[in-house]
Amino acid sequence: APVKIGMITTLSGGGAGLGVDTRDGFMLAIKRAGNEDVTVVIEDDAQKPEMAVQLADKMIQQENVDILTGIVWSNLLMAVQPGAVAQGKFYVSTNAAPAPLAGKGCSPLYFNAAYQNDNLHEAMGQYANEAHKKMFILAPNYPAGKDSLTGFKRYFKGEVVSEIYTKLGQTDYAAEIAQIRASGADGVFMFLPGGMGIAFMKQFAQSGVETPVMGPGFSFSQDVLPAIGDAALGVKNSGQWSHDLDNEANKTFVDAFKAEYNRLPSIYAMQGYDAAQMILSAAAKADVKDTDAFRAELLKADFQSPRGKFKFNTNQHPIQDIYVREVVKEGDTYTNKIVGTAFTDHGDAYAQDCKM
Amino acid sequence: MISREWTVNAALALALLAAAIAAEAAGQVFYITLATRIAILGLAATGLNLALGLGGLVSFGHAVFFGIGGYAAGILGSHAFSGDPMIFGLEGSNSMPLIWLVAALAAAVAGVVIGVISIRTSGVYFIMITLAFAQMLYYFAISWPAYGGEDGLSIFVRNAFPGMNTMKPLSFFLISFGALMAGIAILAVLRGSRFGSALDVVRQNEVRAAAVGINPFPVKLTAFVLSAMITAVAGALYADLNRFVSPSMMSWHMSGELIVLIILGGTGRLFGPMAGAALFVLIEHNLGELTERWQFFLGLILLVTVLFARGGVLGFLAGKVRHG
Amino acid sequence: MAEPVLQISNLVKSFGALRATDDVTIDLHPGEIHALIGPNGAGKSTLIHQICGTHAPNSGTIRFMGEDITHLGVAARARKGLGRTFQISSIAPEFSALRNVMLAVQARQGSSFRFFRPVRSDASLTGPAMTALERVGLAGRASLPVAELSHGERRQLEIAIALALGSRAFLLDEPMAGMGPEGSRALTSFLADLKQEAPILLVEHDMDAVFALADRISVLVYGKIIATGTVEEIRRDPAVRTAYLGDHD
Amino acid sequence: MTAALAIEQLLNGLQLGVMLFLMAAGLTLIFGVMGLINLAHGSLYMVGAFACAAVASLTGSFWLGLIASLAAAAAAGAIIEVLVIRRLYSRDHLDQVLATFALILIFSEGTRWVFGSFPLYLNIPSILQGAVSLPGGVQYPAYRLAVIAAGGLIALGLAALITRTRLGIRIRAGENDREMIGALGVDIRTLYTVVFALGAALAGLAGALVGALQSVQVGMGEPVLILAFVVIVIGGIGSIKGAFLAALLVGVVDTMGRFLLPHLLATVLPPSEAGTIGGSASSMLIYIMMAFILAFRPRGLFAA
Amino acid sequence: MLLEVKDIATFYGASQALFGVNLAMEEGEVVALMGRNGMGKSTTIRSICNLTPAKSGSISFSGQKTAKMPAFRVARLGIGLVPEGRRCFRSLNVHENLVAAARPGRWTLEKVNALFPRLAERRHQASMTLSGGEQQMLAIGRALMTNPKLLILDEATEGLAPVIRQDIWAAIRTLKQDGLSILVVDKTLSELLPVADKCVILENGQSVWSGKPAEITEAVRDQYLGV
Ligand SMILES: Nc1ncnc2c1ncn2[C@@H]1O[C@H](COP(=O)(O)OP(=O)(O)OP(=O)(O)O)[C@@H](O)[C@H]1O
Ligand SMILES: Nc1ncnc2c1ncn2[C@@H]1O[C@H](COP(=O)(O)OP(=O)(O)OP(=O)(O)O)[C@@H](O)[C@H]1O
Ligand SMILES: [Mg+2]
Ligand SMILES: [Mg+2]
Repeated sequence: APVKIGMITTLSGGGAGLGVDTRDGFMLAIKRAGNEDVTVVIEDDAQKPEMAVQLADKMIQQENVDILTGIVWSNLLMAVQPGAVAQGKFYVSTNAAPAPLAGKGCSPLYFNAAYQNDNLHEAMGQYANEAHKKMFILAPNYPAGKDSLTGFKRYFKGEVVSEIYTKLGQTDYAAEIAQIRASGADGVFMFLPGGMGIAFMKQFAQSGVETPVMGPGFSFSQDVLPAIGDAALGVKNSGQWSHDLDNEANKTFVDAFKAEYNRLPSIYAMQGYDAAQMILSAAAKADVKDTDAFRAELLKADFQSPRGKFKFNTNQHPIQDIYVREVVKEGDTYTNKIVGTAFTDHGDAYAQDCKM
Repeated sequence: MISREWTVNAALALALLAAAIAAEAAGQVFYITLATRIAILGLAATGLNLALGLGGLVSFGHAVFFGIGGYAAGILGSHAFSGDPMIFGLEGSNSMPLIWLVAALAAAVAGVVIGVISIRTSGVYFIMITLAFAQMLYYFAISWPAYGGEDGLSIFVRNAFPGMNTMKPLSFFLISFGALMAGIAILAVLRGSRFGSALDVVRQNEVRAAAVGINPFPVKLTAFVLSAMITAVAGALYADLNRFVSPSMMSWHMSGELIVLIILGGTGRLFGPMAGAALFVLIEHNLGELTERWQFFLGLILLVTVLFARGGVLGFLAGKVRHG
Repeated sequence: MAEPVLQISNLVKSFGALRATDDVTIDLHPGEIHALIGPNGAGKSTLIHQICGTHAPNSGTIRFMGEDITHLGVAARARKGLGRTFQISSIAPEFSALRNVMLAVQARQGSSFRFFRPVRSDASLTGPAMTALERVGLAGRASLPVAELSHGERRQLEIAIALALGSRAFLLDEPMAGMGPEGSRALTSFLADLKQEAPILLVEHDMDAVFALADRISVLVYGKIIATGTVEEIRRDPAVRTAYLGDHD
Repeated sequence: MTAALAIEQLLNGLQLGVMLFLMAAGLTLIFGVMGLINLAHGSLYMVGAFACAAVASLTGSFWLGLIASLAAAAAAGAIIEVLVIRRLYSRDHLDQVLATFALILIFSEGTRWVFGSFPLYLNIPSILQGAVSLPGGVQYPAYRLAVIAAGGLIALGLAALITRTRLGIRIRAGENDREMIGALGVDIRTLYTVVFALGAALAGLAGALVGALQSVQVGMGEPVLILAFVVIVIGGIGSIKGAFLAALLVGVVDTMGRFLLPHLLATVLPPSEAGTIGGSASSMLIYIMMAFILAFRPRGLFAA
Repeated sequence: MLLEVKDIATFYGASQALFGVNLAMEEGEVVALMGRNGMGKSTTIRSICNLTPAKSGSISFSGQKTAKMPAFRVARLGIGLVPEGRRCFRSLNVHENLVAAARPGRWTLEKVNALFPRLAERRHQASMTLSGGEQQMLAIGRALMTNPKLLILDEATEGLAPVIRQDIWAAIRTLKQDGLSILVVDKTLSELLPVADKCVILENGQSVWSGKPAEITEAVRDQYLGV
């Protein structure tokens, strides 16, 4: 039966790299499946919530898509998801995973194929217990930043010597780095996505402060590593996936991605790829118009994820292993290598609030 | 006397109305949504037009009032939905007229505060200080956890309007369209009135205004506040249209876009903002389908418009403005 | 003698080290033209600015019709009936001549905070405005945007605006400037009549006009009044001749 | 909190100030002196950073990259001046806002078209790597010291250009009355192109210098742009001295706010909330300061 | 022939201001351009300087056709303009105003300061705060500093005190003796006519009369100048 997928993602402006990887990973899976029944329309949300809503309306009302996907940012997803599920459409998230949608605001039609936002931060909290007693933690001052530090603290048992919220979009971190130097912390956890993280790491490397830095995988994913360069080497970060993960599905994915796009896949590419695989697996067995059947198939997660094992929790967010990775240089490329496992079969803290 | 401009204006308004009705007839719901968006953005820019077009107050922070309106709808609506009381134990409400009133009053308060400080400055300083206030509130909204911060606030059920089912796209369009027409009518009356004359002379030459006994400050402040109120009502409608409100409604991009709408349509023209909104929304909608690089071409189109099509859409359709 | 309409006492205004107005005391009586002459940069315009309220004096008082207005704003003084013209024309460039004058009528009638009634068809505005334009001989140009008026015509418009304000005293800063010989003559006879309506403080360098019109003349040099008197007294005053008049007849 | 930390933060504030000035320098020239609101200034800044990163990665030399950034931004500036900006001087601010807003879109998407969607790598030249020890036991990154020096030099050079040279006098005369300066025989058109290109080159240089400390990516110019405007407006338009002092003021207030507000609040609130509220307050701080200053001095601190 | 204006027509947007103006000046001549308010004197000057270029007709200066030249090139051919309304550069100080467009030649800062000592006194004051008369002196000084062959004075004595006006007329006479050509618009005929070699009268945008000052009869005055 035909399935029409509407992908809304960020393809212009500063955040475009993430959307491009999401799209490329997603389309790789679609292409490899060669399923004529599945069609995808893609549009650019320019990282604006209003734009995303408009596109969602257009896709639902005009293009008659069955499934929406692709949004990178929590605030855009928060704008689109309620309307989409209210109009009876599936939403499969490739990245954004704000807490409300995992808890009280969960919906039978809403799946997250990536993680719950807190997962990677929780993993670093867990990992930090191994070697650190006093942590300095910082994140931008917005909901995802707060969730991040909350997630970290949920598992970190040592002392948090300082908890700092920086301005969203800040580019100079001298003041924060000076505080790190003075704090006596033995480790730094930072969640600074995109350009903020690049700036922080470069400045940190120049500062002469030696405290080890760690963070969630998005701050050190393949799309930004080349821009940070040497400054990122040795940094520990968390991820539910890494390109060196040793399993068949992952090898296939990484090789196919490299062959198709001539670059290493980032975590966003993998997430796009998996979201597509998941939809394809359900489409092969059920008609998307039969909502209940289709949902049941989605829930089975019957596909080979490059992550290895993967299943859904009651709130339709993943239960999966979260790894600790280290930034290394392989030849000329900066990339991540798995150095440990923080959690196995890890769900999230909000599933208990989800009443479906 | 029916001038060419009025013929064009009437044609534009009827075209928008007809487009929505035709879309309803053809079952093309999305086009109603587009028409609604045009009406609402047109209203927001009409509000700004009072300050900017008539009063020469180039506010680069009007998105703040748009956002305040949006949050009025979001906050009142979500409290009405959840049944939790707000501060001071006030009840939420899902009644649009009440929400609009609250939006306008909140914007008026903000407008007075911002205006009293900003209007003392002029020219570029004014542009920048309004931008600064907008940035201030923008950062506040981003980090203010109670109503979602940067994630924004969803309105699960569109607020209600007496006697209409607002969830029906055409009904909501008609409400928005009515609001737009009312906004334009308010501007038309103001412009022709003594207040409008005073505002106009203050824009052209403040020294002269003062020398004939018209104190520029209260005139400008009044225009600024009225303008904020209209834009706030548009913001409330916009939140209801998207069923969502977030700080991005207050971003400087939004302020810039409101200015773009006015210039695109024709500065100082009554129907300019609506014409500009129509053009902008259509360009955005169609370019996005054609190419991923749509922003590049949008830039080019805007550039060509400012450089070569002075007077915008209305200048093109209805000729140069006549002053008198 | 009747109570002065305008009474300026011991006014001082400094710009940095420069005393542009240096303890000036001067008044204006009903029905008179009091001419203020003096070299360029003597402080005549500065004095007018202080009377109108655009500059605040450092000390001294300004009384208008018995009331102390030293601390009132510009607009408030205008509404009390201080009509002024600018040395360099200052008008609303996009409006027609008529609407420029209508604004003055509107301000005189009171509040500008009336939001409904359209002004264009408001005969209570257009009527008096037209009359004012007619009086200065600009009626034929009433509907022209003022950007299209010539320099001299703008000077006439300035006077029309002051007339329409229903001023109780006129402060005219070089009204003859830019008028052709014909215009100057016409204006001279016009002002000779106008003073019956309200007294005029006239700043002017056109000595033919000043000597023809003034009831009294004060001479301002370096911010100080060095002489006040009738036309004849001033003409003969040797200090005035060297400081200002030169060998003017 | 120790005295050493306070001193270091003060230094950081001054340093941020100089960096802000560096970013604002070109804008002061164009905006303050030519009277043009150039929202696309941030785009020129981005052009400089991208040119530097591209050339540096091609040749391996940061210094060649720096030259490339000057050249590329100046060229971009000259081109947009001739094609676009030239038609805007006589227009009101409104048209300038719109046209340069359009230029932002064009530059951002154009850059992404050429360089792709991912941030580029631009690192500090090796001789300026790492931190140096300053008296008082403060460790300070060498590169930041170099940036401070560059900012200071540019401030002095610009001030001299504007106030001492005939070029500067003519530019300012042109801003007062373009027609008149032309009627006196000055080719103000070409002069403005040169000045605009110069302003653009300064933006490009700032982009390259600051880009090495931050992230070279599309849209990097936008936050800078608004801050730079804030700086210029606080300082008083047209005043290089004002812009410089305002930049330092903004730098110090912002840094100290980020640093002290959470600390102060932590005395009355739990640390997590102090962090959040302090964070919000400090991100609004410079805007509050700007509103406050303009409320009392509507033409900035050092208006010309 | 220094300046030759032949049958020019000039428009402001759609409205026509000049309908055929003719004017010719020899080197060293002082020509008075006369006419009532609004007859097109200033417009003629704007057309000569190419500030409002003529739509038809031709203008040549020093043997060069000026059509299509940008205004600054026309100025560099040797025209120094003192415009109606002064138009000093507001935010520049007196000194800066004088040097802004200066070109080398006989007129230097010292000579201008000697001509108008008042300007030397106010050297560092922003020109917008000068008194009206001071601004007028500045505008003349500024034009002289470009060392023009032809000086154009549009109402250059407007608003000047009688003593200063006498000085300026004296200066104009000196300039004339030095061989400078001058085109003057001024309303004080009693001062203007004695220095003028030739007069051109405009009415409604047309040149209607030209001749020597002595030839201006009562009838001509009555008809065109309204005196
Ligand atoms: N804002 C100011 N700052 C500094 N000096 C000023 C300012 N305004 C005026 N002046 C100076 O004060 C003096 C008086 O100026 P004012 O304009 O009153 O002269 P005036 O008598 O009107 O001359 P004119 O007849 O030439 O118009 C002048 O020397 C002028 O330069
Ligand atoms: N900018 C303009 N736009 C439209 N019309 C104009 C403009 N400037 C002048 N005019 C018109 O052109 C005609 C000639 O004006 P001009 O200024 O040349 O007269 P003038 O002889 O210099 O008069 P005055 O002695 O008053 O200065 C007038 O009718 C005037 O209204
Ligand atoms: Mg004066
Ligand atoms: Mg003239």
